Amino acid sequence: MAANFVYVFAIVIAMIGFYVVIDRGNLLKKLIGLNIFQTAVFLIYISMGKISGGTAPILYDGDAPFSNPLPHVLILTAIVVGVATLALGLGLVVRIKEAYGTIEEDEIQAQEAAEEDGP
Amino acid sequence: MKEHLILRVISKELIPFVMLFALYVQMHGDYGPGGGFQAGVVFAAAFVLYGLVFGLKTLRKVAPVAVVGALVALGLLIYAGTGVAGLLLGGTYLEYGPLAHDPVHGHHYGIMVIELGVGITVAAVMITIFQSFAGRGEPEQD
Amino acid sequence: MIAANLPALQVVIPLIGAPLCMLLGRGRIAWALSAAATWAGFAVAIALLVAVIEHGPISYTMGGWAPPWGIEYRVDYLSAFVLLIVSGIAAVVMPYAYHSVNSEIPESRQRLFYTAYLLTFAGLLGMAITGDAFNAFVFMEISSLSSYVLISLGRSRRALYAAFQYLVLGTIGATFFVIGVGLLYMVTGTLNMADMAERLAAQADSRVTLAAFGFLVVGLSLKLALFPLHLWLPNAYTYAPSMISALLAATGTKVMVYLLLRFMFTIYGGGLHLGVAPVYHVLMVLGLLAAVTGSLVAIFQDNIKRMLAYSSIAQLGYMALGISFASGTGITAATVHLFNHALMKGALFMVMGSVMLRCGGTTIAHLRGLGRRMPLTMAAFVIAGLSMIGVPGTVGFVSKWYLVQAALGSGFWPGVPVAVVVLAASLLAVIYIWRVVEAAYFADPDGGAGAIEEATWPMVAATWILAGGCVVFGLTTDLTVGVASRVATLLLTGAP
Amino acid sequence: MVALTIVRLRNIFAVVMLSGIYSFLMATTFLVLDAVDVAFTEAAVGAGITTVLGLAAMALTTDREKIPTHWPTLPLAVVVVTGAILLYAVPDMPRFGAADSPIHRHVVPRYIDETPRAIGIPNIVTSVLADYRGYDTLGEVTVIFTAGVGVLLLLGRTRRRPKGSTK
Repeated sequence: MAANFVYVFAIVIAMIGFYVVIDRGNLLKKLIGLNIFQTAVFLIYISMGKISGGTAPILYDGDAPFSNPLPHVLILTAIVVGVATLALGLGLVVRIKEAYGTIEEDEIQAQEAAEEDGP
Repeated sequence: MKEHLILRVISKELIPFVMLFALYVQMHGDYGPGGGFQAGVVFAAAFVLYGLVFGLKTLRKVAPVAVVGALVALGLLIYAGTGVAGLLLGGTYLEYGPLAHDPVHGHHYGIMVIELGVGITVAAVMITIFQSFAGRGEPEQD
Repeated sequence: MIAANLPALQVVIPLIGAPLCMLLGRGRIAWALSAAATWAGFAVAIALLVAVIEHGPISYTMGGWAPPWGIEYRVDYLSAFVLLIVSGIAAVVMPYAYHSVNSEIPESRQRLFYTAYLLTFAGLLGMAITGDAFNAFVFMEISSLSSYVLISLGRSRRALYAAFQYLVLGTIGATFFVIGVGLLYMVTGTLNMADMAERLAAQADSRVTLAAFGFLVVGLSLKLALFPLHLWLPNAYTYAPSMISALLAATGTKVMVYLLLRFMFTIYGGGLHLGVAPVYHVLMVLGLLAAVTGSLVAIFQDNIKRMLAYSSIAQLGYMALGISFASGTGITAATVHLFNHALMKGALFMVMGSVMLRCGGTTIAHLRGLGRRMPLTMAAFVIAGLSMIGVPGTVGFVSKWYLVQAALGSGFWPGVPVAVVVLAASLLAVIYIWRVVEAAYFADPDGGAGAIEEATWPMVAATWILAGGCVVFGLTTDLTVGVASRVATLLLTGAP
Repeated sequence: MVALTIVRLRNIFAVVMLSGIYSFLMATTFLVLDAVDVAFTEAAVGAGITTVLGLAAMALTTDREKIPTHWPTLPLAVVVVTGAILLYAVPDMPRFGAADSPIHRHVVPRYIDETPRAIGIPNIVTSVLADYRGYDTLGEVTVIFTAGVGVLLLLGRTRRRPKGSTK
């Protein structure tokens, strides 16, 4: 367990982010939580690629082992996906603010419930 | 921020260098860290800085929404088109080998072209996003 | 050359169509371009299915790199079948879309609307065809991101909030999926699904393998709206533009079911040797709960689109139930239901789109007396509705027949009680479908609105293709059940 | 630490800023773990774009968060269970930094051996990204493209240009 403390660390951060997503009512903060959650998952991927004493996977003279490039590639893609999601989410938040006048989950739900009871 | 003379002068000096750095990152992705995506982001940052300092209207003149939108699509087309080129030349989709007589060169060209596609799309999307968000903040004027 | 590259073309055609549509799509061109791309995709899917039936599974290497180094496209019975469902529904939706979209989306946005539509299409196809676990995630996000946008374009402001909820939950699901894939990669060192399956055997007792299984199942269940992780679905389907509701309800969650089948059976080989049998029990219980609560809640809905959305949750419960038996008949039932449910739900949501076009809303009140004013459209609703209930002669009956068979095949306990619950849930379907029929045929119209007429002919025709399909494939089951049972053999034994 | 503070703080401005710092710290961590490309991207995206976007969205909405009125039993339970499953897997994970774990022995060695010969560029990350797994990157660009289309659809202005005018 001790050798794998990096994973434990990443998991704890991931769970903090996850908690923010599912518990917080502020839509903006939810998105930031999502971001934290995802970045921590990226850390898990990157950690598994590390080789002790290794170097970055760019070929130079020298014979130190290379850290594993594949997780790096995957995470580059995942970061991009993450920022795309974030941009869309923020766009939605802005529109929600314009439509409802608030970005608090419970207030939006209250407004929707009121609509349903009304005509 | 239009009245801050110092800011305007400094950013005017700065922006070409930011763009130059972006191009360096774009071209140098084969050798060091970096590549199309990072270059696109840095390149877009130059435009964002310009927009912040000189105002959205000026930015729209330099980078009209329609042109940027077309570039968004163009980048993806370059990438996907490279794949089709490999296909037409007798390889499978996205196979770079057939692109040149020497397969190694083919791979090198292929990577350069698709990185260019990545860079264009990423930069254009980032500018689009900035323009859209900033455009929401100010009252409709035109 | 075209024949050899079919698997690539399947996804690349809509993928290139999207930026082209954005560049060139003015007015009708956007529609025409996406229709052309969709129909081409459908043709490719048919050709692929034929090729698979004749020559067995196809493997295609992207960039010419042999798996597991490069990304492999792998088409076997299951993926060819799902590709056919997705592209078939999309192809039928296109003629329907023209008028429906014109009435619901401002003209200035239609260009981007169709661009996003093509992206969703490409993403769904990409997920179904790829043989690479991480590539599946990338295409999952393409289809999800574009569908969030499409849903948010619904007319009511609630569409925005619905899309946001979907975005948050969908991203959590996708992130769980990424964790699962990452853990699998950690122990196997590969991302290619077939390679993964082979190497996983040596890691069967690792806790990492088990945890990965958990994350994959939960993540995908969230994406496919398995009860109780379905909270995003009703609002998303209710407030999305009509055409998008029809497309997503018929195909979106199906592809997630496909991925679930892929991971549970192709990669984990059923996973029973790993001691994950409890997962199947949980799946069974959740499937039953979904079938019952989904149907129950559906009965009390005033908005018919929302009612259909809850009914979808129930139907997804049936699929989960089929999977949970982990037997040949069970998987046949689940697979065949993928196809059948796509037909009927597509038809039902299309009817609601027509009603939306003519009456401006889809609540029970809007439907009063429509049986006489839109006779063709409502007749399609009745047929698809009967199928939803499971009346013999329709596709719904075929699915339930195999489901009940699978239940009874699993022994008296839990077989018989499960079969009884399935039949009871079908009775609930009778009630909610009947409410609509009653309003449409036996209630007097609310005076005044005399101008309501049949929807435009392409919309009616498209609706009837699917409604007709409910009957045709209900009577001749060679194609659907034939392929589905081969899928079951493939998944359970690994043999093609 | 930073992450924890984000949970506590109610001022969105501070939260956005802190999440920028968090990304920066993450980027540093990636650098330490030899992932130079990823570190560069995370710094540019996480600390740069995300912060700018977050601030822009905040400017358009609000910068205060309401104080929650309920005690978060269910979310907390979900989080604890999820975390527990992950922690349960940790002891069986390959040892951190070990050179002989499966991911280093399978698939990847070929990338490292072959890249200089077959592709002719020194950065293996680029060669895997753009060539071996080039199709993933095509998907990635499509995702970005989707985001662009989506933001235009959501926030773009609907100015009608007269018909026939071209760009």
